[in-house]
Amino acid sequence: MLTRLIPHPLLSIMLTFVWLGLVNKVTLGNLLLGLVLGLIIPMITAPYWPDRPKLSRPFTVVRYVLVVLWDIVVANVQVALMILFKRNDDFRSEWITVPLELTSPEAITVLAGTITMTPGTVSATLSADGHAILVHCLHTDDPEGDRDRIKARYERPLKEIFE
Amino acid sequence: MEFVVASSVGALTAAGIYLILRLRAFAVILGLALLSYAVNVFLFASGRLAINMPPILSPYEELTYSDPLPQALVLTAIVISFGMTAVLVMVALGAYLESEDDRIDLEDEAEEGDAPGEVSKL
Amino acid sequence: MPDYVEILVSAFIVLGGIFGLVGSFGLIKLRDTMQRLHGPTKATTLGIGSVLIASMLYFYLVRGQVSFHELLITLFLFLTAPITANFIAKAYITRHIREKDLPASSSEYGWSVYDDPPGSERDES
Amino acid sequence: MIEDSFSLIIIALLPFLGALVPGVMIRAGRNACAIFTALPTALALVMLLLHAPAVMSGQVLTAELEWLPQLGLSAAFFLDGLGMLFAGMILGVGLLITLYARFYLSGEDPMGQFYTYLLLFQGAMLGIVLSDNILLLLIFWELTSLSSFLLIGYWKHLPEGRQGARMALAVTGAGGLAMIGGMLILGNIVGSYNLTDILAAGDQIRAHEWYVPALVLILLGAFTKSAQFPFHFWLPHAMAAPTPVSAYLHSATMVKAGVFLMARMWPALAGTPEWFYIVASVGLITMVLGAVIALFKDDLKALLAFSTVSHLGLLTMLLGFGTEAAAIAAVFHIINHLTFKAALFMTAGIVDHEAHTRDIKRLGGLAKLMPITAVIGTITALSMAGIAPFNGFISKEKMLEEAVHTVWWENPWIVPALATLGAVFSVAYSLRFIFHVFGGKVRDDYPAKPHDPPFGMWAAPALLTVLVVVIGVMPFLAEPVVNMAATAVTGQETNAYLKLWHGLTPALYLSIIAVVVGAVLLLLHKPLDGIWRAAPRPEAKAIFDALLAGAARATAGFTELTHNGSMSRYLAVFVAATTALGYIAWSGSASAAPSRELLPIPPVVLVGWVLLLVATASVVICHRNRFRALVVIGVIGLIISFGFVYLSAPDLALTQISVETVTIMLLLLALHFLPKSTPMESSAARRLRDGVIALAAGAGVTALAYGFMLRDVSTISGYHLANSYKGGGGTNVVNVILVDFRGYDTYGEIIVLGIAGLTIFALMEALLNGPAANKLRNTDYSQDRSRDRHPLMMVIATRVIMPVAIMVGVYIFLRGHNQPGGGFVAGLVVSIALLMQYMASGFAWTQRRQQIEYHSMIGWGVVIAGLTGAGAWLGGKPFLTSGFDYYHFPPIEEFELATAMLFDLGVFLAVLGGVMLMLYSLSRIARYAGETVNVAPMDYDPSHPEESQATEPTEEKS
Amino acid sequence: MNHWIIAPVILPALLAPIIGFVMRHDIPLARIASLAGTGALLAIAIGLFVSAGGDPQVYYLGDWPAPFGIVLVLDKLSALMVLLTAVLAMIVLVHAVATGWDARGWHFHALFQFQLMGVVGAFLTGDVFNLFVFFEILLIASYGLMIHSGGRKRMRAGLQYVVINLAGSTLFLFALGVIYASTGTLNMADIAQRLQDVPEGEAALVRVAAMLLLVVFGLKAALFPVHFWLPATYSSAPAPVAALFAIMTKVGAYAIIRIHTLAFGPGVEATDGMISDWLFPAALVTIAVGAFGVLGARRLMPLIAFSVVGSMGTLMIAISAFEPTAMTAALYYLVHSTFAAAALFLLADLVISRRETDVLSLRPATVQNGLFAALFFAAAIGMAGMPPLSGFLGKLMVLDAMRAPGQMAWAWAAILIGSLITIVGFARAGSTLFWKPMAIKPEVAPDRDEAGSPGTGARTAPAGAAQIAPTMLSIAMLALLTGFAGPLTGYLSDTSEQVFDRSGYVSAVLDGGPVATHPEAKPGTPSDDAAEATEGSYAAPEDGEDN
Amino acid sequence: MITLALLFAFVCFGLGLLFCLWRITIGPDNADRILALDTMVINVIALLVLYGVSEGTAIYFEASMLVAMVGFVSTVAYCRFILRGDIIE
Ligand code: NA
Ligand code: NA
Repeated sequence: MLTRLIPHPLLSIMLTFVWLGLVNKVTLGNLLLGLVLGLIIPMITAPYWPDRPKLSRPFTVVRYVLVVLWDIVVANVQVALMILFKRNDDFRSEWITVPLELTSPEAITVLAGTITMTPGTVSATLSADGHAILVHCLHTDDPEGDRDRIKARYERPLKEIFE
Repeated sequence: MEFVVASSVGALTAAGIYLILRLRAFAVILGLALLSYAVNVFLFASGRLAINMPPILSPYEELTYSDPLPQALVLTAIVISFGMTAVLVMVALGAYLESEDDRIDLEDEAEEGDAPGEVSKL
Repeated sequence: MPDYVEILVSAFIVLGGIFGLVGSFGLIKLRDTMQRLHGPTKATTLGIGSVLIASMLYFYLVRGQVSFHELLITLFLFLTAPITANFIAKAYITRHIREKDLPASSSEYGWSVYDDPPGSERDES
Repeated sequence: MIEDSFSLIIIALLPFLGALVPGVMIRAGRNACAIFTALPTALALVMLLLHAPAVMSGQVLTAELEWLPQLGLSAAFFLDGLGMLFAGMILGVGLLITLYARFYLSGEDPMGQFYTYLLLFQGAMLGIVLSDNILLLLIFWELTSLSSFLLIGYWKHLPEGRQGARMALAVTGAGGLAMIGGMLILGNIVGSYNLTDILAAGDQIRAHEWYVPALVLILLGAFTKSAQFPFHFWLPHAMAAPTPVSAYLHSATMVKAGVFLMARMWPALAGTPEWFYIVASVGLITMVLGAVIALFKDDLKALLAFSTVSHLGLLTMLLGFGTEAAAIAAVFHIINHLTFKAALFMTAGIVDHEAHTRDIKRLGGLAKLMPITAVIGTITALSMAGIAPFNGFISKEKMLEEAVHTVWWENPWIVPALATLGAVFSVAYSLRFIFHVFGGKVRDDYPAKPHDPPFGMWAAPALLTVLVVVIGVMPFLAEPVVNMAATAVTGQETNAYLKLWHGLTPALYLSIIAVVVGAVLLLLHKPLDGIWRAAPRPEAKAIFDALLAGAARATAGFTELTHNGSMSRYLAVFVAATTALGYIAWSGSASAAPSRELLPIPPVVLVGWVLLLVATASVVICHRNRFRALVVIGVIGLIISFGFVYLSAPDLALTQISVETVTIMLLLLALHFLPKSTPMESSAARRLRDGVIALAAGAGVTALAYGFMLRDVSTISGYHLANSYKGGGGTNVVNVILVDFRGYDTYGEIIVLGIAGLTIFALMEALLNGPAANKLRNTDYSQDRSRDRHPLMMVIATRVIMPVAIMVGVYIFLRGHNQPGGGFVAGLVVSIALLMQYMASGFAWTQRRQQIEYHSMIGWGVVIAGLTGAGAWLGGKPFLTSGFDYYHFPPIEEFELATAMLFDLGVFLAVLGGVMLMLYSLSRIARYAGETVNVAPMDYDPSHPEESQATEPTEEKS
Repeated sequence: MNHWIIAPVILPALLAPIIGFVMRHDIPLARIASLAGTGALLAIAIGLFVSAGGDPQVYYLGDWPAPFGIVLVLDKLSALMVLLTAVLAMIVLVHAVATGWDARGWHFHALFQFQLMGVVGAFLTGDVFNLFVFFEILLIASYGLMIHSGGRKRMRAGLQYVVINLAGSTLFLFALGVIYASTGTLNMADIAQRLQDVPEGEAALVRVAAMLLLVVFGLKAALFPVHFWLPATYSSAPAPVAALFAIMTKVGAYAIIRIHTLAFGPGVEATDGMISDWLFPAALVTIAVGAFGVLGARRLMPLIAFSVVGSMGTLMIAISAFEPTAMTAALYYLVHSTFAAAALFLLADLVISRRETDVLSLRPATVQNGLFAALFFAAAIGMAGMPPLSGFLGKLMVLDAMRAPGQMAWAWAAILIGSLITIVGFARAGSTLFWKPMAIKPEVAPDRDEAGSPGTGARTAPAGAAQIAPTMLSIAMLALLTGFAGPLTGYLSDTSEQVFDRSGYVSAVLDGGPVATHPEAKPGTPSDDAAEATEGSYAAPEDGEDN
Repeated sequence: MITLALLFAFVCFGLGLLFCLWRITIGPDNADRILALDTMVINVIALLVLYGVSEGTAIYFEASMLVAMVGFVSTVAYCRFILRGDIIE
């Protein structure tokens, strides 16, 4: 019953914040309206999000987010420097395959996203059965190292969070 | 600034016209798209240009605002030309699917025996 | 307004400008498409990120109005950037890279670009 | 003196009313039909004759009905001597023809039609001779052309009938149109279209500078109608008509219309050298030419036809002389010609009817077989030859007498000589008619065994023959009638003095010469005939046909050349013309001095400018690669939106960017089925031409835009800014204008979207039920594609992004009244959100989870907007009058509700429904292209490996 | 304020969506609704026509004072046009239903109603931009009707129709931009008033606007050299739709009459004489093009289409004089040519559907050959301008009115010769269609009675009363126009008087209506300096509300 | 100082746009063009935000928000066209 009214609580909360962000002003009226919309809209879009991913370990989530943000900053600086000062011939771009233990689509997506946003890597595509990610490295000296780093630094916490 | 806008309108117009003079429907569609950009900016410019005075009345201070009327007109025009473009695209697609190419020209009438009346019936 | 505010805001603005420029520069400097894909998806993200931070700081510190809707744009870009990159990469792969030039997928199914998902009849088309 | 008599109108109307009779009566049998057809004619004749005494005593009866006073056109009729004469002839002969036709027409022929046409024609003729308003006269004039077209073409299965009818229509119709011009000029000169006024203003007309054009135009009408040279050629071909028609139209009435007109206009136009030289000369030529040709015609009707031409020429010539005596002679000969020629036509008809041939060469010796017919034919033919003691003789004497006294271009003998020549030949062909048809010994090779027809058939000609004799022997009996008419023609009292024996006048000598030489000619007919046949002569019909066919071919060529279906050319003409006209208008007057200081150009703007120009250029350059062009279009859209933001039009930016996205998606969807590239087809010269046109237009637009941006103008929008909040309850003036000040525009705008949705839907249905469906099925659209249709990542991202996007849409909608945004943008944003979902999880899967139906969504939108507007009526306010108010329930801060928002909701729904219906339609086409349908949201969900991800074949395809 | 003025727009606007979205699966219901709606429209139109006797009546939408809101103006001219539309619509609709055309594709009735809404709205509006909007409505509806029931040829012709009209709409917007840029207003009356004393400096812009608008409206009115689209379009459209389109060309003519008399009309020195100088020769050529097309046509539908072009030429000649008498003639001819074209297209539909082709070649006689021949004869007479039908009177009036020395000869020659060529063309077509066939089957050559014997190789069932009635009705309209030419012309000359009475129109629009609630901008008196105009004083609300 | 910084940033992103344009015109691959367009979108967003800062108004926020959304959708659409031909299947 409640799941039919509030199919995705997290989404509802997020939407409420989105609303506050949109009106860019926190008032009681806005909060209420945001909550109402935050409840109604997921109800309307529920058919398009049939199953309901469960998130656990909120602290892991926070840690993960912080890690990723930090990596993003670093990544940007590194890549920026590469772009500016590295001669094109010196780039050693590589394709690497990252086999996955994750099965939850949400988790896989987040991982792929993280990979794309972080150092010199872009997740190009998944395998047809979603058991591996094809990653392109802008410049790497040891592909295996990168693969292990990805699995260790990102996939493991995600596995904890989503499964 | 004025010249930038005017010349942009001119460029879009010229390009649009060149494209609608092509022989294929798709080029014509592109041309009409450019033309509608052009005319929208033209119509907008008829209210003269103003920087950072959007016609959103400010509760707090006395301001000068840009002319809102042409903006409203352009909005209407954009919407209408969107509907028109949609129909145009479908008609072009239909014409293509009913015949062998997407030429815009008609073949000679005289040869054609098929007359209104013997068309697909419901 | 106090200097540190000016400095702070200006710094973020300049930072954003630099990263944005670099990202776009990568677009013309780098040699092949996959490499170029790296520039925008990162540098620009940070570029826009710091611009948005600058904006928030500016409105709060200079204008004295709390403004956090810039966060929405950030959120939105972070959500979409990977998807965009992913699509562009696939668009490139399908047209220009043969399956054998890529590492194996290490599972029974090949990369989704070339291989049908499990369940669907494989000998389609 | 003038007297008002309403009965004229009845007389003029009777035939038209009568025209309804045959259609009804035909079912009551042929006799009944004939009788009841005769009735109105007879009635009209009686009513006419009742006026005879008054008219003879010099009265003029008039009757008038208002019709089109603004134009000076009224149903005005008047009856004077001339009108009396002709009306009498028309009705009298009409009666006889009705009788004659009853027996002439075969059982095969639709008699009802015939009589209807006949009466229509009769009415038209009667109208001509009774009209007192030249515009009215014109109407009847053209009506005679039309009704004769029907009568000549009566035997529709005969090609010569159709051609003859068309030729007659073309020639006489053309003359009629010329005459319209002439008559309008007359009316112009006199200041009235009333005939009486015009006839009274003769001097004024003749003195006027427009006299000659008017004269020529009117004479064109008369000559064509009366088959005067060089327009004589149509008459013989009109002989394809049934003989009663020939007898009626081509001897008694229609061909006389021209003569009548000349007589009618005599007081107004005659008496000038122009009149004399044109009319007399044409008449003379026609007379001779007709007579000569008549001699060599073997077809009885052809012979009579050319004789008619010749006699019409004679009449024309007489009227051309312009003297009173000539006028009298003309009037008298009109009567005589009517009597003998009508009788002769009927005779010819009888012969044809009995012997089943009209070919003189196959006839002869009929005198013994059909004595009555022979007598009639002989007497009337002698009269035609102008031999005493028959009426033709007297009028011909008068003609020759006038000819003798006529000097043509200081040359006293040419007119008499030619007139005599004409007389000679008319004697010859008349005698030929007598001897080669009735004379000689009986033959045994007639197509049918001839004998005299039933009384009903020879009664009419017999009656006319009696007249021929009586008038011949006792011409003075005709004097009153002749005077009556001649007075009307000349406009002053005439007294004709008609008698058989004038003593030994030059005319008599000429007559004798004519008879003798004529007889000789007949004896020499065989050799002459040989010469004639050998001699080359222009075949008028061939020339006319060639002309017409040529004209048709030429016009067809011209039309197909200029309207060859080349859109690009049409557009080139359109653009070029517009540019040129615009330039002309612009350069026609000075432009203003700048009154506005220009805005600066910061670097970013410069960049944007470069971007726009380059992008625009590259669209043109790479437009053949259609997809690439679309990408670049995206760039342009982006820049323009940015420009709108920069130039303080945030609402425009929002709309522009979202519309442009949806448009591009539409184009991509369509491009999937279209060729992916445009071939290079037009020549370099062609591209150069287009380039020049395009650049010219572009330059023009630039100049125009720059021109007005340099100046300020006081606009009405000050009011909108001032009243947007007070009166419209919104601070976003653009939005208030859209939903309030100019809500009516917006109402129309969403209706456009609604119609677009409908049209596209209807179009798609038509396509998928037509050949297009097969083409779709038989084309393979799946070449070297990526194998993942619904990638996991996209699906997951969408699950989060779409609700956010919808939230944004709601936000933009709610604040639209006060901040940038509004129903339209909101609608687009939400539809873009839905599109995201469609792209992620595919059409079928999404559609299946789609609760709302797009059709009704559009409907609701339009209806809600409409009803919101109509709601104002309840308050007695006009459509779309808005109301708004502010509400405050603590602790929630004050908020506003406005009817305009309800209206905006209508906009929102219409937009959403419209956009989605369009995409829905396009996607349905893909179903027909044989796309399979997915039953799962994503290609493969690793967390539910057991779920079958199989796709099923599309339902539509089966 | 007379709320009925907007009724003819709102009625179809509310009816169409219901038909299109609610009744779309139920043809009979849709038919009833559509017929009822059109009937109601006709009634309203008659009512408005009657009530339009006096000065122009103005409807201030949204209760905003002119020139700031949009106004509808009901004067004699607009009332006449609305009535004309309604009558034509009724005739065409009955035909479409009786012949089953409406069931050969989707949404016929909804589109039909929308089309009516667009046309009527265009006639009633007093605002140039709103005129554009309603042009678009009637156009996009006409796209749908044009390609109704699809088919290869129709689809391709439809594509051309859409493209050329999109180009036209773009030009319309350019023109409107120039108008706003030079006058700062959109209300027709206000434009007219402001143009009364155009500073010499702005004349150039004003002239350009006038000229561009002329081209725009000329495009709709099939005026040379922008007429090329018409023949293909009309001859490929479903015949009843082509019949309805008879009013579309008139929309263009109406717009020229309205705008170029009110705003750029006589007495405005900025555009003085310019329009006439270009309209007149264009009209002459248009007549020639039409006449040649008629004579050279190989198929029936193009023949009729070209005759329409020719008639527009005649109409435009009369308009180009821009003086009351000629305008009266023009209006009369406008009404006439609408019904003449309708009659021909409707008849063509009956004939073609039985001949199975409109190629003007020899075919066996169809059922009811005699009847069709008679109707064709009548309609052709009407269109070609032969007596006794109204076409002749119309042409006489036009000729009679064209008395300007420079123009008389040209106008008369063009109209008279054009008529001749047209007549000959129709005669050829008619005898090919209806007479020649009698030769093929001699045994049944003369049709004894109009009912047509089955021996004449009837392909399809004879047309029933309901199918023939509309054609006959349109011809009957011609007869009525002839018979009541006097009274009608009386009304029309009042109409053209009113058309040229600029001050009457202006004061009716600008002086009446709700009072402007704002002091510094009174209705009709534009704020005199730009700075003030683009500045709005504004009282701050208690609290800025964000949602 | 902020003004200077803004000017600098404007120039940077402006140049960025030009680089993108360059990439779009020369390609070589359509993927490059789409990438460039996407980058352009982001540059424009940055410019819009900076413009808002320089004018001290939040009124252009919706525009940048919408550009972000719409840019994403159209990029995906372009890519899907290359990948699958039919962008909605
Ligand atoms: Na990115
Ligand atoms: Na875009």
